[in-house]
Amino acid sequence: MQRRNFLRLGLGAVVLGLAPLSVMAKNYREELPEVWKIKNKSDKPDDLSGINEAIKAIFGTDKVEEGKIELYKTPDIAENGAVVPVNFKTEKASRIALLQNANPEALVAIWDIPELGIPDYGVRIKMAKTGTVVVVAEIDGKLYKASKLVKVTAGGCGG
Amino acid sequence: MKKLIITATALSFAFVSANALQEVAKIDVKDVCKVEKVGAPKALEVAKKYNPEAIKLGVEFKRLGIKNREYIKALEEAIKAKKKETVVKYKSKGKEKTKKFDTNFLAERACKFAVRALQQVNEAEKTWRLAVPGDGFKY
Amino acid sequence: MKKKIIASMIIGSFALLSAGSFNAEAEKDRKALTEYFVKKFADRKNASQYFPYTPKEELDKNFKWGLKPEEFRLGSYAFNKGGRAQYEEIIEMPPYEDAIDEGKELYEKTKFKNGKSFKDCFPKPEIAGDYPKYVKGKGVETLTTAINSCLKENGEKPWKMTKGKMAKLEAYFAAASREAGKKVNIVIDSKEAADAYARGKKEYYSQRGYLKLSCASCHVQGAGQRVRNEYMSPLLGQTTHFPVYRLKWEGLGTLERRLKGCNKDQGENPHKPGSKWMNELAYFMAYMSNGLPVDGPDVRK
Amino acid sequence: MRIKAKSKGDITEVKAVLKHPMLSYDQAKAKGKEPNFIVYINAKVDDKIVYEASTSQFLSKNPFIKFKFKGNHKGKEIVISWIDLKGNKKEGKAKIK
Repeated sequence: MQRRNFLRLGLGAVVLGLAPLSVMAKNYREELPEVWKIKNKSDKPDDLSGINEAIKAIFGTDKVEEGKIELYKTPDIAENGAVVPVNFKTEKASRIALLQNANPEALVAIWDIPELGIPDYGVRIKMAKTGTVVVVAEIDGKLYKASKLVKVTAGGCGG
Repeated sequence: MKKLIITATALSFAFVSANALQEVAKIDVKDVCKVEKVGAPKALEVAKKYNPEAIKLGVEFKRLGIKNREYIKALEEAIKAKKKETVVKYKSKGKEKTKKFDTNFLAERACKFAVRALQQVNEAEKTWRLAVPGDGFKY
Repeated sequence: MKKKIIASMIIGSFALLSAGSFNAEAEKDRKALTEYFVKKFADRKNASQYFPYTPKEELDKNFKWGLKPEEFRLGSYAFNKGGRAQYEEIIEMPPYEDAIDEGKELYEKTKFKNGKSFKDCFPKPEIAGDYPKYVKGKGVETLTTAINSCLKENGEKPWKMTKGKMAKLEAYFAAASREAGKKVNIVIDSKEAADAYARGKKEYYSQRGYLKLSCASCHVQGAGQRVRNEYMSPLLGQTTHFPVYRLKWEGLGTLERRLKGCNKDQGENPHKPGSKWMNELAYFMAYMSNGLPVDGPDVRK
Repeated sequence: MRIKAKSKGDITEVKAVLKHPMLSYDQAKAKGKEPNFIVYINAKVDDKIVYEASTSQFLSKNPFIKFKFKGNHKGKEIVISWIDLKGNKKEGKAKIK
């Protein structure tokens, strides 16, 4: 059903398998349906076990080095957990995944970086509580990450 | 000039019996609302007497999403039925909700809320200008 | 004490009579309030006098000092750097833009059953800075109650005063006012209007609710202090940017919606939107921002 | 859908807001509704993909995306499309300034 809709968009054929750099459209909801279900394991903001499990499921390894990718304009204290701005950039990457341990499941999004893509992206995410945001980039077949603790409190007075 | 003073005074008393405000000025909530001493029914009587005046003045208290009139209504039933627990029914964002309280505790709260609401009106008469930059508030 | 109050009222009314202008007290209040806030946020050096409970590190790192009066339209984002950065991120693509378009539709396309339209009540949309207004025989009208008066006078049902269509139409009025460079322009030109202002002022500074807080406790003396994770915004500039898209609401709301929330937080059964109490409170509040640019709609926590 | 796209020098920058309630499983349960959220987004210029994301329930309501890609594409059209969990799809277009 989803696939049919997807084709109707006229995006061309879906590439099966895990080609590292996709020239054609790739929907990870279909490619890797199980990774979206990986749970965070505890309430602790520094427990990254669920995140690491998801990283392994997406990239095939959880060997990740710090660096080469940067999280920026991502708050220390969120104005509101429903709208947390997250920005990240790296010089080049084939794939990037954004994860956190502030919600029941760990994975937020996966980007395939197209040929013309410049991996300097921003999104706004939901965080149900204080937690760590992790961004992982696949660069020349290796994984690099950046992480940041974002504090979330019940936001806003009155009404 | 006189008229101005009269209007100012009349405003705050217009819709409420000045008596209630004068009465509460002499009341010590720790006496009249102390359930240990006066018992829950007496405390409720005090709440029932003054809360309607607070409503008229637009100063009724509300806590945990529950208006004092809702505390009082639930207390009336609980005290009549001699129940140790009072179940308060109230509305929050259009939804019917309930919350349980110890009856004695709640009677004291409802009483204090009713009296304090009116006492604060009296106090504000004397204090409000002290908070106004340029009037009584030095900065 | 009482003597002092009476004395100051007498002085106040003398000034009123001799100047022949009914806004003398309001003007004096506005100037003092502005001066107070400018002083309070002037620099780090005097900060501990105004913010005795705020950790030093926070004053060093998270506060912007040297604020000009116009900057207070940003509320707590005027001084709170961390919040300001997120605010700026969000208004890169503000979540209220659709509401402005929908509000414009409501203004231009709504036809009343009697054939008239909003344009008959409000010939121009750039009117957000002119409200609340004292209307002879009616009392204070906020933009919200004025819109409902328009509906009722034309045989239509009034709208909900806190959100939805009301907030959208106001978003359009505010955006049009901002685009036209309009400023807050609250008029007090009669004895009745001055009395309404005085009542609003008194309510603003009166402690109420089980928490015994006045509006001023948080938004004059308390402005800039933090309660849990909430920086309290200054009264100056507070009404300039409504309606507001609040992250907490995930939607747009009117000034009335916000005031109701504030009143509830004081521990009081909140006064109703459209009530005389709320209209007069808003009249006082808006006067304090007289001369500041209209800056709605905007985004807040 | 609101799209702002701008080419400056050799880089094109895009900001977009997609209209969607983004009801997560938890939110849906609390509201007694069915969960639904955008699961896939892409952007194309000249029929070529310039941005591609697979997304989850944890993007905020009315998701905001910001991205960059190579080349000056002034005057061309950018097309952003999305699909949600239930298979609904939407497309938005804007001229690159």
